[in-house]
Parts: sequence; structure tokens; C-alpha cells
Amino acid sequence: MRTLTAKRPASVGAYLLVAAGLSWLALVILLPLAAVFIQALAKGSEAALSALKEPDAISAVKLTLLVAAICVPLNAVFGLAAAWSVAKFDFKGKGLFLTLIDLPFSISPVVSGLVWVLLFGANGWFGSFLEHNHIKIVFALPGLVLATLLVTLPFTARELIPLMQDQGSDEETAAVTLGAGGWTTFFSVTLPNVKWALLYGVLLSNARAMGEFGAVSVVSGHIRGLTNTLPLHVEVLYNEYDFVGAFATASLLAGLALITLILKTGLEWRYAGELSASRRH
Amino acid sequence: MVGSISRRGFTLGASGAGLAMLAGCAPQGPAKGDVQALLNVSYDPTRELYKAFDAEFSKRWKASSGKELKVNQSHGGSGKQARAVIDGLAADVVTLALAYDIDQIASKGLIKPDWQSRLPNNSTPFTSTIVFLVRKGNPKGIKDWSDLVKPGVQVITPNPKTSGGARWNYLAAWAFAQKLPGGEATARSFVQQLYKHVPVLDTGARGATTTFVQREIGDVLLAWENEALLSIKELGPGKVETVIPSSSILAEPPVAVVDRVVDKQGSRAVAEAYLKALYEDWAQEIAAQNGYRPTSAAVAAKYASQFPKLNLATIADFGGWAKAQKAHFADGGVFDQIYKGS
Amino acid sequence: MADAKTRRRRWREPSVLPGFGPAFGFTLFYLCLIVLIPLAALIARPWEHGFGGFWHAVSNPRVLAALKVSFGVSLLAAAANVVTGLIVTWVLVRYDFPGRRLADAIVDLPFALPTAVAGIALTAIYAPTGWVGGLLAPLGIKVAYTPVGIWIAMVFVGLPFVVRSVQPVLQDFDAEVEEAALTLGASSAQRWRGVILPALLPALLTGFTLAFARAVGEYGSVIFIAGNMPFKSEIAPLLIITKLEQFDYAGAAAIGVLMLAMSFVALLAINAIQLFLVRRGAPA
Amino acid sequence: MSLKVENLAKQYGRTAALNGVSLQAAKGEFLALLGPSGSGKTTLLRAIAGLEQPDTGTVEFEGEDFLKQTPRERRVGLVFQHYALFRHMTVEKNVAYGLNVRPGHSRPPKAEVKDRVAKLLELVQLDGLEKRYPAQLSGGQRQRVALARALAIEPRMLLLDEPFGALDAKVRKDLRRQLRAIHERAGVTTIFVTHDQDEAMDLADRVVVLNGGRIEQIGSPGELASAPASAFVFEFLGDCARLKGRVDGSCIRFDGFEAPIVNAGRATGEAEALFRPWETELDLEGKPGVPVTVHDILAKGAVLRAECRSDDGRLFEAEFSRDHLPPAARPGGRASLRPRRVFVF
Repeated sequence: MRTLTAKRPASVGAYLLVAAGLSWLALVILLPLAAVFIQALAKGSEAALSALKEPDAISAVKLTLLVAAICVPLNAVFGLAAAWSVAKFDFKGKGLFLTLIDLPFSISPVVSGLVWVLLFGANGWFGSFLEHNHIKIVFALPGLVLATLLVTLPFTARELIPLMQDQGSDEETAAVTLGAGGWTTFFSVTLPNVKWALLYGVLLSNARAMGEFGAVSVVSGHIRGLTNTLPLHVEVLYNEYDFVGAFATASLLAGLALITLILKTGLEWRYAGELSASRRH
Repeated sequence: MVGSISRRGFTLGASGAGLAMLAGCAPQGPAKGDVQALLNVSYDPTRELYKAFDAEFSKRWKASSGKELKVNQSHGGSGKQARAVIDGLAADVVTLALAYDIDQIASKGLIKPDWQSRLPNNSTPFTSTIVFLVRKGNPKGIKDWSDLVKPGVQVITPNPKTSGGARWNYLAAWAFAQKLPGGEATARSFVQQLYKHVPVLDTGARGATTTFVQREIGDVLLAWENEALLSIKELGPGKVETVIPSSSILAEPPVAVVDRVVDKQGSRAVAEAYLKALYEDWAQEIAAQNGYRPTSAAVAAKYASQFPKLNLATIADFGGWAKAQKAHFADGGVFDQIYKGS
Repeated sequence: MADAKTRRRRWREPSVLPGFGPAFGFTLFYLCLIVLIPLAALIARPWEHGFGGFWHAVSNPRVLAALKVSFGVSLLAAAANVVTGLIVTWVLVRYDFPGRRLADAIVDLPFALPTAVAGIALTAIYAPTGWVGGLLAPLGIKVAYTPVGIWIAMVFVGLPFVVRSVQPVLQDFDAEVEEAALTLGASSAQRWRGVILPALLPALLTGFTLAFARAVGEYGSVIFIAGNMPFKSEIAPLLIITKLEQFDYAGAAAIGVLMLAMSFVALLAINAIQLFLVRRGAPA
Repeated sequence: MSLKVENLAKQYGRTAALNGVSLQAAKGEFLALLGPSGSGKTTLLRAIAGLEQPDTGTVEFEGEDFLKQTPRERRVGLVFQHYALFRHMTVEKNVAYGLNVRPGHSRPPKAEVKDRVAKLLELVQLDGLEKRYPAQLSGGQRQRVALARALAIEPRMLLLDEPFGALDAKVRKDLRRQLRAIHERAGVTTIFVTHDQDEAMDLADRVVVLNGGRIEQIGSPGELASAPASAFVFEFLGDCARLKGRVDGSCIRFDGFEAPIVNAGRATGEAEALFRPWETELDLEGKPGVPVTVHDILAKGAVLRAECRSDDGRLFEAEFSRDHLPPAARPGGRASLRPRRVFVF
């Protein structure tokens, strides 16, 4: 199958269309991004930098990285397992199964945090058990991790499932008839075929894990220097009228998001090339 | 690249590590080494106050007991913080915007019911009141509560349902109008009128201040006196100024030791000392410097010029918090009725 | 190969590939742990006063008004995103211009930017003192602190869902089909209506639903710009918070359950359509 | 016998894909599974490969119960219709895959793998393309890589699923010849699925004709042509026409004329005769036959084909070598059409 390649706009209408699309992007997405950076630098780069050197900011960065470091690999493994089940096998209730995977997209972040309090809060289902055994979940690291896991759960799976469905299972079947075992097939055939998509999902869920606000806000306890993640630290600074500090921290997150996205797009263009090449049978 | 790979161990290991971390313990908890930790769960506008107080108290605590003390602070909306404590946030002490929120914690058995009589002044080391913040030069000529409902005046106050401070705003307005002819009925229609002049209901006091000062929405902000003073300092010297109305309400942000937590963590001594210290003159000075009205007569006298006198109603005039909450702020209460069918 | 596509009798089609058991088992276990059990806790919560209590909580006029705002504005935002998202996707896929990759990259920004940051930034821009708000204020147009502000924030969070759903389909769109239409003398409007739009419809539908579902639940970026006036610009997630502040867990969970149910039904419907289209071999 | 399939059945929902199929293949034999789509030929092949589990029946190979073995243990070389090459591996890596994934002790040393891959690529005439990726190859080249990859594991049996289905006619023909040559050299029992009767007749030692999950006939190409077992086989193997008549011994009588029955033995009575265009004659001199109008005369390679329509609208075709066409025949003319010999089933 041949697909049309992008071409330079040729007519006035095409130019107008490109202009319209780009202006909309600028208005809706670029402007807020610019606002973050400009406000961060409102009092010069030194003021912005000193906000990032605060001990509370540093501990927030560490906590955020730790939460992401736990959540992202777990969700990547989940994404692979889910995609393997959905894309390589046919079973009843697949629609329901897919919907469950998508569901966290549509749960209000507030609810994504609340559910953990309902489960593990002092008055929750397991509250007295946890208290009895001196295990802390909400208002501590595990709570932050669980809330983040719930929010970022679909990102990797969502990237992998359509691609693996599209690729079908012919290559894996061939590998099996050639004598490859299950894990060998997975690592030598499946994984190389989806590696860019996997990386893409991982990057996206990493950005989301680091940026989640609503859900972690409910389970964090907001203890400065201990359970405040970066987005919560932004809120703290904002509420202290330290706008430069707030936006400086926010631009750290935004910068991170931006780098992630540029990296991701680079990958995407590359792997889209590979994909379309292999599709052109 | 094929055949020799068996990365099963890797994946299992990674997920195992993750799960192990989930089951792991919280970063806080009993102090490690000689450093004792104390968690003060407070509401939003006390950040600067406790930053100063914690530093000084830790120093004094080390001097008197020889032990290091690390005071951890958690700030947020008063109701949200109370809920976090109820749900298991291990606060040694709570310092919230209103007694009602501490009552809620007490009702779950975390704090003994007599908490408010354990420390002087209803367990309130310092007080505040509700004042107005207006634009420089007071262009709308706002002097008192009755000016707030004049045509064309926009009032900024947060949502009393989500903000403890906003409940004091509401009650201050009510207390003013209740003294007018007609009493209760007048108060009701006055408050109703007042909220018709509110264009934005922020969820917290700090958000409302930002809306008023930074976004330049509205003509007058109802704020705690300490918040008004702080925001002039932080945001807009020369942009906004305070107006003291003829009457207001005595805002009492109380403090309490969370009995269940301190008994479990063995931190009762330091927690009680921490709260008692709030009444000492050095702490009262810090409070005064942060815009709170000290309860110590000596310190109050020293800062008298900063805190003009005005007629203050108290929460007791409303029959206590439980009653006020039920009548005004609970679902279906007067506040809800204000918005019904508007 | 047609045989493999015929009707199934068993729960799962047997396959020569190994690992369905462990993979499906792990997926299900993980889903239970991270999604289902927590949601069960939510769903179990609002019934302590029976169905009456639940009904009381969700039928309150203020709750209904907030649901109306949340779902209504989300619909409008998702609809706007379908139109603008299609234009943006078209421009990104079909035209080559400097900065194209960068433009492509920032589409995902709303996925990655912390919602609270987005909310603060949007408020700063659209408040009467802001860059855009300042331009609109003299014209008497208010954006921040009105439902329009909510709409802007929802458009912001929803745009990537539409673009990312449509983009792969448009990229893979068979040139021959379009050229065939062209050689058959179809005008560009006819090609759009008759050939391109029908092919993009499933993807647009998916994008619409995802954007809609996300917008309904959105809190962080909306709350700063919404104004939060009851009956006007108060969103349902805020009411959940409000209920919680009053220690009304059952009421909060009731609204949460209702929103969840509505989103779930929407997603389920879309996935069913999607699977149907995949089985039929249409681009999904 | 090297392969023995007994009574194989497989049901998908309410459709029977295989309905009691039994067949045998001798060592080194080249067997074609021929049938229209949905006839069960692919299912049968996949059941032999171990990709489908039949509901009932047995598959034995050299005395081993194949159904108890995984596809891996069966060690059959399978060539897929759409090649299923590993897109991220070079040609060389693709071919070597089956050797490289063997457990340590039975994996050949690197040099030997390289050597074998080189030999296989030479066999399929792809030497020089070792470092290419599948996306850089033509369809025919890809299919040859797939073949080499399947042969690399020294399969006990070679199975091909419509191997030339996606290729154009010229490439198909080339590959057919190559496949036959490779089969002759490797001597491995080979089964291939096709819906193209020419391909089956051209390549196979024996052809298995499948229809609706059942075997219609097994036989050598010659047997199939001379003695088709059913109307289905007869029709599937080439163009034909039908004519109703009355069986009388070894003859069938039509309206005013008769024709000999090749497969005689039917009891006297009404029956339908089937016959080929090239066993049909056209008469322009008023002898009895089916009265037809000649519509068109088409050149079809070395032969000419006359398309005729009877008065009640049925289509008949008659083929002649170029010098045997009745000189008076031309489009629009009337003629009477007669089969030279017929089959009755």
C-alpha cells in the first residue's frame, strides 16, 4: 500500500490551513508553555535557579524520580503483558478487557487518589490491619506510587496494543515452528518489533508519572521535604506567593515534558519509517 | 542476539522490587538516631509563621533537652488536612483554621474530647479577624460591610465549603448584619446579597488572594488580617491596602495534640511542649510579626498599633462550631440556599 | 485463512503461541490490584444510606448543575477538539513546513505537563490581566472564571487524544483510494465527505470519546480557571472535593461512582465499535 | 509411509473445517492440497504443522504421534503465505534463526551456521543478499528467504501454505521450477497448499482435492485428469459444460445425438453429462447437436475458443487448435454443438 507523503503547501488555501492549524496549536498549547517559562524568568535566571536549589525542592525532585522509577517499569511490564494477551490471542470479553485498561484515562484524578484512601486510609477497608502492623501506605511513598500507577497505567499498554494487533502473530508463529521457545520468541521477535513503541509509551508514562497532581495530592499528606512531589511543591510555592519559585519548578517539569516529547517524536519518526517500510510488502 | 537470552529474571526482579517498595515503610515514622521528628499538620496561611516558630523552637528544645528536633510541616486547606489526619496522616499536632475541624478528628477518637480545655484561650494561642483588602486608594470607597453590597462592587472570598477561612468571612458578615434591624432575616438577606457580588469562588484562601491581587479580579477581598498584611508585604506594596470594618469576628485557629498518634510514637512530651511554647512571649512575638493577634497581654500591648481595635463577635455567638456548621455550611444549609435557584 | 475468522465456540481460541496464561493472568492480577479493587472500594462506599442516600447525593440540584457543566462543557470541548484536532492532524501529516516535528512534539504536551501547572498558566494567560485575557477584556469577552475558561482548559487536555487517534490512520491512508476519487472527478469537498471523512470516522470517534472522558474527570487544570460558581462554573470533580471537605465520603463517592459509570459506558461503547471495525478490517 | 493422517476433524463454531480427513504420504513425496477457499486445506496443513489442534483424529509421522508434540518438537519447516519474515533481522539472520534458537548443546557452532546459511542462500539463489532486510527485497525474494529459513532447520517435512499466492504470474512460474528443483535435491517430504489447479498438477506427485472439509479425491495429476472421482473434481480441474441426457449403457443420449461416457457404469436413466471445451465439436452442416449461436471466437494461446450460446441462453465453449476450426465458423453464425466424450457422475 502506498501512502501520500507530506508536501509543501502549494495553494493559498493550503497555506491558510497550515496557518490555522499552527495558530491553534500555538494558542492552546504553546502559549501556556511559554507562560510557564516566562514567569519563571520574571526575576532573572538566578532567582529561578535558587528556587530549584532549595532543600525542599531537591527532596521533591528525588521523591518524584523515585516514584517514577517504580511506576514506569511496572507499567511497562503490565503494558507488554496486556498487549501480548490482547494482540496475539483471541478470547471472549476482549472489549471489556480493553475498556478496563482504558478506564484510568477517564477516572477523575481526584477519584484516583480517593480510592486509595478508601482502601488504605485509617478508616478504609484495610485501615485497621495496616495500623496494627505499622504499615503505612497513604500519606507515604506507597500511596504516591499506587496513585501514580493507577493514573499512568494505560499509557504503555495503549501504545503497544494497536501496533501489536497490527503486526499480527505470523512472525511469532514462524519462530515457534522454527523451534524457538516462548521467551526466546518474545525477546528475539516480538520485543525488537515493538521496541520503539515501548520506549515511546515508557517516555509518555514517565512524563505523566512525574507530572501527576490531582491524585497524588489526595494521598500525599503534603509534608514538606518528605511527601511533596514536584507538582505538589509547585502548588506549595504558588500558595506562598513565590510565583517565580513556583514557575521555576514548573518549568523544570515542563522542560522535562518537552525533552521527553521531542525525544519521543524523534523516535516516532524513526520507527514510523521502519514500520511503513516493513508494511510495504 | 537470539537464543542465549533469558531475561526472565530481570523482569521478575524489577516487578518484585517495585512491589517490595510498595509494601515498604513510609519515609517518616520514629526518628532515626537522635533526631526526633514532629509533624505539625496545619492549614494554608500559617506557613511563614510556623517556619519561623519551628526554627526557634527546635533551637530551644535542643538547648533544654539536648535532643535534635526536626519539625515537619504539612499545609493545606483546613478541612482537607483534618481529613488527612482522620485517614491516617500521622500528625503529632494539628494547628487548624477552626475548632470544627479538630472536633471532627476528635469525633473519630484520635483526640480526646476535652481537647479545647487543655490549653488556654480555648486552645487558641493567637487569634485573627476578618478585614478587607482593597485596591490602592480604595477607589470604590469601601469602609464597612454595608459597602460590599453596593451596586458595582465585586467581592472576592473563597468557597466556605472548601475553605475554613472562608467560613470565618461568612460568619463575620453574618455577625455584622445580625446586629442591624431585622436580626436573623436581615443577616440572611445580607449574606445572600453579598455572595451575589462574588464573581469567583476559589477553593482556598490563598487562591482567592492570588485572584484578587495578581489577576486583579474584584474590588475587595475578605481576608484574615494576617493574610491581608502578608499579601501586602509579598505581593503588592503600593497595590492594595487594608480596610478595617466597624465590626468583625474573632477568628480562633486552635491547636491540639493528636493523642492517638503521640501515644503511639512516644512523642507526647515534645508535642505538648511544642504547643505550650506557642503561648510563650517569644512565640507570641513571632505570631504578631506574622500578622496574628497575640493573646499574651504584654506582646499585644507592644504590637497594639498594628492591630486596631474593633467590635468582635465570637463563634460562641453562633452557638459553637457544630451548630454554625450545621445551620450554615452543611449540605442544604443557609449557604446552599443562597445559591439555590440563582 | 478465512477459517480462523469464523465464529468461536470456546472462550479463547487455541493458539500455538505460548504465554497466554501468564500474560493474561498477570494483566488481570495487576488490573485487579491497581484498578478494580480500588474502584470496588469506591463503588461500595456510597450505599451506607441505601439507594435513597445515593440518590439524595446525586439528585441535589447543585450536583446536577455541576454534572451538567462538567458533561456539557466536556462535550463542547471534545467537539471543538474533533474539528481543530482534525485540522492540526491534517496539517501535520499532509504538509511539510519548517518546525513540523517540533509542532508534532508539542501536541503531546498536555499529556505530560502537570495539570496544576497548566491550570495556573492558562489562568495567567486568560485572566483580564493576562496576555490574551487583556486583549479580550476591552471587548467585553471574559474567559477566565467563566464556563469559557473551563472549555479552554478542557480543550487543552483533550487535543492530543484526537490528534494521536487520527494521525496514524491519516498517515496510513491509502493514496490510491484518494487518487481514485480524484480521477473519478470528485471535487475536494466531495472527496472529503465521501472518501476521507468516512475512513477517519472511527478514529475521530475514538479521539472524541477519550478527549471527552478525560475532560469530564479533569480537575487540576480546570479548577484555577473555572471561577467555581455554583450552578454556573462549578465542575463535578470540585463537588467531590467539597463533599470530602465536609467529611461526607459517601456523598463524594456517590458523585465519583456516577461519573465513573457514565465514562465507563462511553468507553465500552467505543471499544465495542472499535473491535467491530477491526474485525471488519477497517482502519481503526 | 512417512505421514499418516487418520479421520481428522475440526469444527469452528458451527462450521466443520475438516470433516474426517485421512491421507498418507510416502517419504520424499510431493503432495499438493488443492481446493477452493474454505475447503479446509489450510486447516489441514496447520494441523499437520501443529498450529491447530484437531478435535478428533490422529496425525502420525514416522510412527510418532504428532498430536502429542509441540510444533517445535515436530520440526517441520513451514513457509507462510505472507512469508512472516522477521522484519528486524537481515536475510542471513532470518535463515539462521532456527539454528540459533536451539538449546546450547545442540546448537551448531557459529562457523557451521554461517556455512549452512550460505549454502541455503545459494540453493534459493539469493547469495549476495545476506545483509539485506526483508523490506528491501521483492516478493519473490522474500518467499525464497522464507523457504531457506524453513529448510535451515533440516525439517523432517516441508509445509508450504499458498507459497506463491501473493506473487505475479511470471515469478510464480520461476519459483515453481525452483521449488521442484529444491525438492528433488533435498528429497524432503513436502506438502503444499494451493487453490491453483495448474500449480498443483504441475508440481505434485499426488494431489489431494479438498471440498467442504472432505477429501474428494487423491491421485496423481494423470489420474485426476483421466479419472476424476466426482463432478466437483472434474469442474475444479478445468472449464466444463453440462448437458442433460439419458444414460444408456456406455452411451448417453441427448436430443437427437449421443456421446460415449468415459467413466461408464451408471445405471440407465436421466443424468447430467459434463464435458470439456477441448472435447467439444462444432458442426455447421446441419448434423444433430445443441443448436447454438456463435458469439465470439477468441485466441487463447495455441488454441481458438468459440463462445456459443444455446437458444435458451446457456453458455458453451468449444476449443480447437488453430487449424481445426471449422472454416465457416464466425461470430453470429449458427452451429450445432456436440461433446466428443463426456463424464457422468
